Amino acid sequence: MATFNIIQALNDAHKIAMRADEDVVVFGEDIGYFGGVFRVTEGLQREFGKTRVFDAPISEGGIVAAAVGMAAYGLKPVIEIQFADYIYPGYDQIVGEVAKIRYRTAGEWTMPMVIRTPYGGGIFGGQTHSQSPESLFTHIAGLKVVIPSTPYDAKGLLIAAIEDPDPVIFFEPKRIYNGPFDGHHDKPVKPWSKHPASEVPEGHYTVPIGKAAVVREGPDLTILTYGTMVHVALAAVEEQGLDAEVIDLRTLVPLDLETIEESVKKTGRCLVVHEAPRTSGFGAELVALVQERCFYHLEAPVERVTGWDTPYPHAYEWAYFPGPKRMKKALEKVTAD
Amino acid sequence: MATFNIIQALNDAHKIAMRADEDVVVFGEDIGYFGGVFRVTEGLQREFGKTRVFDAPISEGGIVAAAVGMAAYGLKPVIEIQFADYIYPGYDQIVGEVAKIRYRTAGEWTMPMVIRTPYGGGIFGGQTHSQSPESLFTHIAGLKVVIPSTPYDAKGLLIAAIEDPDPVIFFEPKRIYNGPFDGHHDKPVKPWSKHPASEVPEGHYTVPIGKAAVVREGPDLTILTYGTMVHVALAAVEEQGLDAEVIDLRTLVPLDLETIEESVKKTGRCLVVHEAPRTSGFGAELVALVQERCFYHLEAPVERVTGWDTPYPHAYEWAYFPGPKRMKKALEKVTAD
Amino acid sequence: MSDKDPDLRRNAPKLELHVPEPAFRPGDTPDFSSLTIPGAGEAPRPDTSAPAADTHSLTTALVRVLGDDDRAVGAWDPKLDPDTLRKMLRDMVTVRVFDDRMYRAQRQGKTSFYMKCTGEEAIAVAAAAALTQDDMHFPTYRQQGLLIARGYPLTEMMCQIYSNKGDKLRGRQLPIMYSDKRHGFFSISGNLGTQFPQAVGWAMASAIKGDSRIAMGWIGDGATAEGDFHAGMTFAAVYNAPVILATVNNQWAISSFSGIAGAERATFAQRAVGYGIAGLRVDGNDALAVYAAVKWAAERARSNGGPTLIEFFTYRAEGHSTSDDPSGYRPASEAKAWPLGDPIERLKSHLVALGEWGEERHASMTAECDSAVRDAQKQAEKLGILPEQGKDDIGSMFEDVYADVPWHLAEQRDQAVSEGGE
Amino acid sequence: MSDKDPDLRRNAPKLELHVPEPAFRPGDTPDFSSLTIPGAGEAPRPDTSAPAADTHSLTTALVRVLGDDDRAVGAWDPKLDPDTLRKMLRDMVTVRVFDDRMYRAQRQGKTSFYMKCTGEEAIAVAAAAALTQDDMHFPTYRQQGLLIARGYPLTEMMCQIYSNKGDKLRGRQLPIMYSDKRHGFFSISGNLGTQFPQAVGWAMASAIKGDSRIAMGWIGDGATAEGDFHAGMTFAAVYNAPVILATVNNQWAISSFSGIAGAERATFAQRAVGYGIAGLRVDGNDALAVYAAVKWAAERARSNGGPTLIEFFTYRAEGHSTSDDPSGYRPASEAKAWPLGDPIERLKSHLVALGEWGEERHASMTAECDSAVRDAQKQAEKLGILPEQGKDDIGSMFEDVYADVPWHLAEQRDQAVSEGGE
Ligand SMILES: Cc1ncc(C[n+]2csc(CCOP(=O)(O)OP(=O)(O)O)c2C)c(N)n1
Ligand SMILES: Cc1ncc(C[n+]2csc(CCOP(=O)(O)OP(=O)(O)O)c2C)c(N)n1
Ligand SMILES: [Mg+2]
Ligand SMILES: [Mg+2]
Repeated sequence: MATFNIIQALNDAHKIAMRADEDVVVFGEDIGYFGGVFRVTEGLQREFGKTRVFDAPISEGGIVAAAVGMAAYGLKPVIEIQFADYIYPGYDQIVGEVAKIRYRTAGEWTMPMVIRTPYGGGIFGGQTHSQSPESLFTHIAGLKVVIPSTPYDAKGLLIAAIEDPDPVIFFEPKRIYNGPFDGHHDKPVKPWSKHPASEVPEGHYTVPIGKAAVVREGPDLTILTYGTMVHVALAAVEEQGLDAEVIDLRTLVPLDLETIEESVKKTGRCLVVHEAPRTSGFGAELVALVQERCFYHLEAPVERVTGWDTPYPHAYEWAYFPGPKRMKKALEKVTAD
Repeated sequence: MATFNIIQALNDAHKIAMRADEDVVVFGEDIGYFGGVFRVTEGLQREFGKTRVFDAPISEGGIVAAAVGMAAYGLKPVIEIQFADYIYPGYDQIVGEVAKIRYRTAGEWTMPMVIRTPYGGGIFGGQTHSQSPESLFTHIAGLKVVIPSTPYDAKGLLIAAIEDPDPVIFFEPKRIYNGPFDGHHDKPVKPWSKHPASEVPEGHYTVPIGKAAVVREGPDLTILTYGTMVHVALAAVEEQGLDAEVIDLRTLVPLDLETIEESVKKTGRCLVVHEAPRTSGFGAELVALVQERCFYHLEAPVERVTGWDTPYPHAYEWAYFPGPKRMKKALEKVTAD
Repeated sequence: MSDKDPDLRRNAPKLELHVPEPAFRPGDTPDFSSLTIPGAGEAPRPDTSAPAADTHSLTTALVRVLGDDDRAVGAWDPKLDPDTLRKMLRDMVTVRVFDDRMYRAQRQGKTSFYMKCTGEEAIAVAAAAALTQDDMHFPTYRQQGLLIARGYPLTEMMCQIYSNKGDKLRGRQLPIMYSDKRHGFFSISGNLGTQFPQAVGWAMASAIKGDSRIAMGWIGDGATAEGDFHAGMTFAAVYNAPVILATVNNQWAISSFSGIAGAERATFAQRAVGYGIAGLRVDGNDALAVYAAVKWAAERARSNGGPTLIEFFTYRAEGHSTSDDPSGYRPASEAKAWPLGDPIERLKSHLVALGEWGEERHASMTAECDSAVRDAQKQAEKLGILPEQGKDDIGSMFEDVYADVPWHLAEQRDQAVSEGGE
Repeated sequence: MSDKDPDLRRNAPKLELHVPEPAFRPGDTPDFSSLTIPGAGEAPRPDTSAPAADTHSLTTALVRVLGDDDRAVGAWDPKLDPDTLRKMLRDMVTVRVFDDRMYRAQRQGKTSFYMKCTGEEAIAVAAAAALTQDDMHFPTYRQQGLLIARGYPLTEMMCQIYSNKGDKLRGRQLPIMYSDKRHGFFSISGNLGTQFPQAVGWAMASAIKGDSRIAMGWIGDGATAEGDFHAGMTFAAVYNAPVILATVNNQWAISSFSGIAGAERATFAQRAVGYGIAGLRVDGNDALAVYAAVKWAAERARSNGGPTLIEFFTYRAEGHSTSDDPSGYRPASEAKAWPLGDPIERLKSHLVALGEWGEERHASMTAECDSAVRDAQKQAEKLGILPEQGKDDIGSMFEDVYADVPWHLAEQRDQAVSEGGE
């Protein structure tokens, strides 16, 4: 089995999906000849030609709109928004069109497409290269929202997303493209090759959309998280010597509430972790659901560890990023008495 | 004291603010000569002239961007987005610019402006004239989010918003522009004149941003809501014969958590009500906060009554709208045992 | 803002904001005599394979075929046979009759909303005639003529308007937001402009697949100000997409006249110049000119000649929608004063001038259209009107959000069904 | 998609998607001999009060003043005195030296990011010279020349780049995202295009207030594809805003050449035609041409003549940013082959040709600029480099989100401060 980082895994997923289905087309800013600023689409134009893999004008609205037209024709567009921070010019087309066309046409037209976009901080990108806007999409009925945290999942989820009949917003945690990240920014970066989930099978496989992964089992508390923060949470738990259950949601919509409920009912304690700002972040929804469903099992309030309610400040990257110290305090709080 | 409906109250607020401050300018689609599709800006162009009150091209992005430039110059733009459903083409400018400019310039440039927009359903407007997108703004640090529910508050909050040094997204519950609405769509519409809060003082006054109103006191449970749903909740409580505390949030960001906490600690039960879809709606944040702060006082899970996680369906308006029946069930649930 | 340069400033006049204002407001007597209307037949017709630049003089001209003497003249005369002309006339009359009936239905409380296209009937009807059935339209809400001309059943349109049991959109859309794949009519969006770049995407897909079908995207004069207009133009130009991009300039966008979208300084057709694509400005009240222009652009697109922007110059003769009363912002008599006449009258007179039509035939055809519309309405109303809807099949509300109903929507469905719909 | 029309289809060729491709890719030998470069002095200069249409032939021309013989020629010669020319030259050299030092600082790990404007120095520097100090710029990230020409302290720029204690933006912005109100330089956004319509809004405000200050909005060739470009053009045209709208066409947008933004079919200046505003296409490597064009547009705007779109035709001689390696998508030798030369060399040669400059003076001036930059860097680094930042004054992170710190941010601040910043 090959050892892939997330970029390679995503690249491989594209190739497999494109070989299997001639209707898959890929476009976005700088994704053609150059292979994308993060190299995810490297080599695709060479293999599949310019009519299936091509550069797009710097118009996220136009990119999404063109994808809508193509999906209406019968193609399956897989488009890249260069950074999640730049998705907003396409927001009207995503919210009003991509998400609603199946519904408003009672299924006459469908919008199978994948909107891939790197998100999250930890790369000193400042406020327009670090955002985590997932909750702005989880609120929109008609969209599926997927976030992988390992090479294995990245490939399997991207193939699943391309094959999915519904539009999928596919957020890629760019901080861990090249290696997992435990939140200790001052320690050397680990490569993926040391991580078991970098073993990526050749060929076609899928990781089902809508299924969470229990990445660590334990009775002490349940941690709900996704993307980069899965690795930070796992490290924090180890450092704290806690026997926690860590759930990598992988899909935010539709959410695998069953797995969550089961775990929280077992542990009685829950911590929600994400990088996005706290207020109206996806964590709020998770907290609301957990307390609605597991109220009588909860031994302490569900806590949230999140980014602050400020823009992402360039120099204060590590004071913003919900790292080990913040994790530690929250873990103490949730597990207290 | 004059008896105003919400439209008249908002119109009056514009006039008072514009008379007091020459730097206030008003523009938007159809708001000039015609006075706006909901008549909120009626007569303003006549009184203040075309250079302070004018029609804009149908470009919500351009409208917001122009307001940014004007605010940078030193003006105070009050702009209208014709329906909240049409705010998305301006979303990039709002999220990336309006919300962040004070922060990214460390206060060198500020963005005092009001973005007014009618929201909500109950008028058979279908999916693009009925949306309640408030949580897409409460997630964005740097924005204040205000929603009045009466003529008195509408005037006082709009004046406060115009005078505020920060950008305010001002959502207007269009279903109750002309009269309060108890959710019984099959009963005749009541005019505002029967409602005490239609008594609107002449001249200048403000309702503070960031302060909720306890519109009904009671020990049985706390209802957190805003906009149109304040009236539906009040009616439901009466119909149910419950002695509930109903809090009209009025401002979602910054939230008056103090008032909420005090009430929930007293009642031990809480119901959150809004028209927006449930998943990642602002209700999620309210539930999360309440359980974080009042966990040990809660006798039952905090419940949510919300719109469904679907687009707003034209013919199924009243099956979508969280009306009396849904309120009743939820009230029963929250107050059970 | 310190050191202003006094030298420069001394002679600088005060800057002034220009706010465009229409020529006439309520109370004024509209007079369009200063509007230059080029004569029929004057505009040259470049070859469909001509460089885009060769069309650019046409972006400030006006392609017109039907002259004041009701004859078809000039290079753009499509030389249609009388049957085709009569079919177009009948379709246009049907559209007008349909609009009248449905407007009235809304006023009678049978539905929530309606939008007429009075005065603009030639545009959609002739465009439909000039394309083939399987070319794809991405319309706005004022191209009901496309559906009617393509033979979409009137009853189906009405069922959509009533959101009733016969509504294939299952009551989900605002009236007139039709969708029909079989008739090449993409789902209308309430968000202005979105369909314009979508049409380009569809055309790109057709080109990617080596198909021969082309797309036509529609937009109003007011909505050209949206970013989507620019996205459509840019993508069409960059990829040489086989698409016809139509701007229907009916002079008004609700209460705002076309000057608020930029028409004081340039025609909408002129936008083509800046993108280096073909552009035509066409008398939208002249069915033959519309037909000829669309046919030209279609031939061009179909032979990989790329996109054409067409401005249809016309006038919105009635209110914006049933929610609008135009007497609040323009003279009531403006529609009558509009110099390009009524498209139905013009085509009718042309057929009469050809000796292929007469008052009597016209009256009986109109009566036929009227009874077809009435019949359709009866059929549709049997399936229900809006006020009766939204009570049954509550569960359907949760379908088609996704291909399958996920657990959270299934839960919400159960709750909604148990509530019985309020 | 049923009934395809067989008649029409029979002869229809397969549709094809055109995907623009630059002339040269890595491995190719760039050769721009087929690029027509009009001679200096050829372009006519309309009066600043001329109708917009009179400028439209200039949207496909190229305003050039400095000829191959290093003389200033033609109607656009701004006839600047040697001191002004020398000031511009010095500013341009400072920009280049500054870019080199800061690029190196990034490579040395002193900061996270940097962007050069090599080859484009004339544009910002001459534009600054042509406007007055209190006119307002809404720049992109490649107009550092504006700040330098306007005398903004180099140390302040560097402190921003290091996000250090001297950074007036308090470490909040990516390096080079400067902001300075006193120097009429609006906060740079990471979101492309946003500043373009903002400039129009500022100009509208100036007009609303009867001020005499004008605005200049900047955008790159690639970013013209954004909806914001169209919004800026539309609002400028509709309200006749006193604004100069500049498109810096440096041929590249990261790895995408200008054809992906539409340049195969039209110039960026030609966009002006479609909006009916003045348009000029200018040799961006010719400081005198840039100066003259901006001066022209400024005079026009200041006398209520409205907006001008200017395309500065230039070449991005280095990588997009420190995150980019252009050898992956274009020949390394392309910059050298670019026919419009180096703007610094050209202005220098002109001054030499005038007898107002010489190699020695140039060398010593360059040395002065170099040591000024070095001094500034020393000063700035005393206040810290990026890797040392973000540890003190954690609480500051919660300020300026709003005018006052609301309770939830105060709570978060307390928590962050107690965590000590990780
Ligand atoms: C994004 C968006 N903004 C605003 C509206 C509200 N609106 C509906 S129709 C209309 C006027 C459109 O005018 P035009 O494009 O000229 O088309 P016409 O109605 O004349 O056919 C407006 C402003 C909308 N539907 N969508
Ligand atoms: C909205 C948005 N989309 C994408 C990007 C990523 N991006 C940054 S610079 C750039 C290229 C811009 O090219 P151009 O406008 O030609 O300016 P230049 O860099 O050549 O000066 C891109 C795609 C962005 N910053 N913002
Ligand atoms: Mg119109
Ligand atoms: Mg560029």
